[in-house]
Amino acid sequence: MTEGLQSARRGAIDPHLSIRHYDADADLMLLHFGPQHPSTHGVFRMDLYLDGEVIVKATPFLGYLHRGVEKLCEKLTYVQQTPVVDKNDYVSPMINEQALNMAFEKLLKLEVPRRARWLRTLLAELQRLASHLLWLGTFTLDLGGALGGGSTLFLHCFRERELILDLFEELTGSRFHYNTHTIGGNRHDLPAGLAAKVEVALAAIAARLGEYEDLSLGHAIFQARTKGVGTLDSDLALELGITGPILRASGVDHDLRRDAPYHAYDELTVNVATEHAGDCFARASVRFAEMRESIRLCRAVLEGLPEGPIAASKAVRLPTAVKIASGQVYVGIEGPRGEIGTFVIAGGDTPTTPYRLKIRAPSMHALAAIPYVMPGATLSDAVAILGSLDPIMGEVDR
Amino acid sequence: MTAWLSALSFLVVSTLVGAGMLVAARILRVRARAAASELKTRTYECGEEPAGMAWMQFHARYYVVALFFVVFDVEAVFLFPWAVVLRELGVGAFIAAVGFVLVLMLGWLYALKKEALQWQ
Amino acid sequence: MGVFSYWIDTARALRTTLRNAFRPPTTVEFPAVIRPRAERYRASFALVDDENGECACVACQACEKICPSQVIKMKSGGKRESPVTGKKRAYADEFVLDLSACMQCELCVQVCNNDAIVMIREPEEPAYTRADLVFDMAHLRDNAHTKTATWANGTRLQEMQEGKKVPKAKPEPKPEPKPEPKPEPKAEPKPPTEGGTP
Amino acid sequence: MSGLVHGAQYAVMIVSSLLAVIAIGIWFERKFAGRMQSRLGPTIVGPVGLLQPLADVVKLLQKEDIVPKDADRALFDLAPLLAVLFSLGAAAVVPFSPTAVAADLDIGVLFILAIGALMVIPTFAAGWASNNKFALLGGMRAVAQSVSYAVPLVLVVMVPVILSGSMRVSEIVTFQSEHHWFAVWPIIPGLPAFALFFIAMLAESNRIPFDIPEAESELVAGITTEYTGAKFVLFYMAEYVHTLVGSAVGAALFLGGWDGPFKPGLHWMVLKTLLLFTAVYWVRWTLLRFRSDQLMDLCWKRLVPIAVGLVFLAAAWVQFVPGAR
Amino acid sequence: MSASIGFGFVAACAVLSALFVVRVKNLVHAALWLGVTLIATAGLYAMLDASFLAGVQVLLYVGGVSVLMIFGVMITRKHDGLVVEAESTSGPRGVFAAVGLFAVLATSIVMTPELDGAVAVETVTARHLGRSLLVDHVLAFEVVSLLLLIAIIGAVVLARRRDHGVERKELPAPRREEVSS
Repeated sequence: MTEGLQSARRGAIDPHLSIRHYDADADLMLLHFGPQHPSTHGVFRMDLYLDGEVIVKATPFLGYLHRGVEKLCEKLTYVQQTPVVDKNDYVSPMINEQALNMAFEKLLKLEVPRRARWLRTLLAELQRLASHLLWLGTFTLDLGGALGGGSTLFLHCFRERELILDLFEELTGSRFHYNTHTIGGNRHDLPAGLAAKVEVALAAIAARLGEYEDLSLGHAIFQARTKGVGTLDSDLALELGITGPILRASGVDHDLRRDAPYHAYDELTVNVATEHAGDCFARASVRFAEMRESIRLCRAVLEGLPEGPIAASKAVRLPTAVKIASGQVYVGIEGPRGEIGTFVIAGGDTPTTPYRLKIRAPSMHALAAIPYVMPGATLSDAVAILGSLDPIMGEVDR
Repeated sequence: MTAWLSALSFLVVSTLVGAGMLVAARILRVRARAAASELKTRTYECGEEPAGMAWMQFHARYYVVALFFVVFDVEAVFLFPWAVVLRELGVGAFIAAVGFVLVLMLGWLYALKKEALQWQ
Repeated sequence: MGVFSYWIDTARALRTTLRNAFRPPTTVEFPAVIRPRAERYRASFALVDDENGECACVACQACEKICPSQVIKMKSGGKRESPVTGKKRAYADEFVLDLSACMQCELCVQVCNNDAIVMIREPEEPAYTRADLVFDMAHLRDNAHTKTATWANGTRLQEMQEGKKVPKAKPEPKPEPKPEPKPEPKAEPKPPTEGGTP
Repeated sequence: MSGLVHGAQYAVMIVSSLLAVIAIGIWFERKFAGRMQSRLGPTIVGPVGLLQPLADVVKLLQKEDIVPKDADRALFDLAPLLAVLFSLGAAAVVPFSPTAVAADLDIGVLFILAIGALMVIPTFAAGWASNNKFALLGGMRAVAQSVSYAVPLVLVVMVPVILSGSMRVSEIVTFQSEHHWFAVWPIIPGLPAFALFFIAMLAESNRIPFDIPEAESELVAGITTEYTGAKFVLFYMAEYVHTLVGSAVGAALFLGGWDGPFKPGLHWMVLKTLLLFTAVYWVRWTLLRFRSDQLMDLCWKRLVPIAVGLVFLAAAWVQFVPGAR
Repeated sequence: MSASIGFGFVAACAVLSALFVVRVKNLVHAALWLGVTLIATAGLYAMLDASFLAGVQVLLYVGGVSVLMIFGVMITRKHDGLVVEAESTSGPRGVFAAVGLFAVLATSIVMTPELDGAVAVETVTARHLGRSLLVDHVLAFEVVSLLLLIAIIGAVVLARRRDHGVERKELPAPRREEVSS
């Protein structure tokens, strides 16, 4: 057994030290895991130092999907940015739009009409459901393989996610680039009969969640693969700025929907699911509980959806329609992966473009856990851990 | 002997299937016009420059597993003649084999207790 | 116990997959069958004619300016007499839309005061080269005749946000033509800046 | 000499029908998996996609042959050929009907096990010769796995040998048709032994939940990472052949082979083999995969002692149950 | 006639591959050539109608021992960046030993009186083996189990020494300036 492995076992590997500190003779095998690898969830690379199959040190490398979205937003006017940020977290575009527009609204001190806020709540919860469905699918794909049970659950999840995308298509006309939020409200109102269709889709998904449990969470192999794997304690999670289901799985009861309510969450009760183990299984079960909670919240929103206007101001007719002279603001909301935030400094070259726009991506912080949780795990575990962190490289690299 | 010859010809036919496939591919397959570039024949390592050769040292537990396999296979090989004559020989043979395997399972228990069967 | 839980869980999982095997598949065999698209579904573009059979676009450049990816380029032909009605109106001489860079955000449709540019529901416009995805005016006008337009046009989108009219659920085959010629957009009063501190 | 001719005749018949069954089997698997996943499976090539496997093979045969420059060329080329040989080889001693057996060896069971044990050679050779880290990891995992699961496999295969008192596969089948199928009676060593055989067979043919060597979410494509074209086809084929032959062996040793109600014969053997084959794929498209250490634990800590126990139960049955002789 | 051609072929395979085992520089290749030698030997057994022995030979030696060899090669030393190579340093001595062994064996075969002329070969099946093992040589049968037990214990000790017997260097205290690459 090499020194490095012993240190990894003891949890004594310091990710800030060079591998040479532990492995002076370069006995370990360096394996480039990614960027072109089936289970790195996009283009992401980890340099794994392996002793046999056990990881001694893992170094994440980012930036393969960098597209300069923040810089682009500084060049575009406020009203043009919404469709651009859709592509950040490409699994939950709705939440991106909301986080962005809420920041501008806060700068403008704009009151969003009640119906719009409820509508946004509905969209956010549906999006969270869709996002968690995709996570479950890809996570089991990592555990079970594209030519096996993993892909079965993967396609089942996509089948149900499709129902939600169909709803979004009916509402906004698009399955991905929604561009349905605007500064001060929404651009699209519910078409007639959509509320009933939402009910139908929710019922279908709720009925299938039990099946997913049979194939994943409730199955002994899934439990064997995830329990005690990639344990992240709450102190480290907080120190790394990890939020969302991963933090809640480590035992920190924190959810912006309840703790700093926005949208219609102040009028609804949000039950926050937490686990204490902090391992992959805990993260999975937190997300499962969140799916159930999202279904409940969607139903509650549909029940209490108020009538009224859906936007606070006139529809945009010019790119320069919104002007913000100065000011800076940070708005964070609870996305499917944690706190997704927008920090804006207004008052650039022109009053219609921001001086600086920074997006806080929860996945980025989740990836920061990799050097800490990987050592001591096997190559197979690495895949499970990465899947349970649920990184979306689009928002990590932006 | 005859049966062995049949088995031999079966194996030869099996090989011919594979070889035929390779020959068919030689006829059918596309050939690159230019010589294969360095990039094309580079070992795959997720699109990165491969870090060193793959032929590296493995953990000793692989060896231990193979050792256990050999021991248990030898046991099985001794049991096969016993298995075929069990009907004829009666209780004595049964007890002899039970003793034989129990001694071996003692070794198994020892290995279990000393965690030698632990893969990691 | 451990071993038995594997058997029980596996049996349950096998039952689940078998049950799914007897459900109707959700696949739609795409080129042969095209699943119905929502009436707001937005894919490609069309330039709509007005009631006189002329292109409704007056080259006001509102869409060109709002487009975040700057895929629309147009050239104004200036004001001239309409050969049909004899009244003076503005025309667009050239209108080029690069679909390969478009992200279907619908902002151009929303800002069009003449309801000239609309989106259509058929995305089936594949091309072999990127240049083939750059649509000229003729192609866009042709789309208006041969393909189904979405529910949305500028007026409707604006009205929906401003709450003037409850949006109709029923789609109409063609966008409503605008009877009176639109004034030059430059002349239009600037929309109020929404709450911004100038 | 007559043995050679006889063997060659039957080999051609058996091998060609096995390959035909595999072509249909791949189609069936893809359809079945498709339906389990709410998909349609192949539909385009041929009626209801029946020609899809053929189209795939022809497509793959046309692919350019790329050999990595750091590879061990000779072994790299040899490995797929050996894989096909050793996966097909075990079929030589399997009786598909009372007469359709290529080589009725008196040590048939041992022959099957020996050929199965040889399968580690091409697996390792492919992994090592590619000089690819993923391939080597996959190859080493595969060898360790198949060597481990060979132990319970050898032991459970002994159960029908003890019960029937012969190592000749056709005699085992005959014994079953005269008494009961071993998976049915004696139910206590019989059925668990069959279950264990099924598990070990899944592991030996690297099927989920034991598909460690080509765990594509971890090892990209495992030992086949660097293989293209025809050589990949051979590995792909070997995998299916291995499963099919394993199913046939299971049907012969535990399910009574060609025996069946109404009219015993080839059709029963084919039916049982295909049922087992289907079961493998049903499991494959349902379960997730184990981790390599869990696999080893399962084998050495659970399956081996259970298998030893089953051997003694079978021996005790033969010894002490009146009428078993 | 044909039998002797077959014998010649298989024997040549065995001898040639054995030569390769010794002469090939790549250790993995040597291990695989050893597999060929063992298979050829199994072929010889099969030709002698010793079916059981042939099967055991393949199962145990090719499936087990050559895997053991391969694993032995894979774990023995680090060879990052170079092909495993081994050069025999005792060629002449090896030749001498081989010739000597051959001489002894050949002499004893030639001297054996029963081998004069054809001997009726009785086919030995597993059944015969079983009877002789469990009736005539029960004690040996049991002793074999003790031998295997010792082998298991040896393997366990090997596995454990590898993990715990190695002397550990104390790690120096981490220094912050060694920032990761």
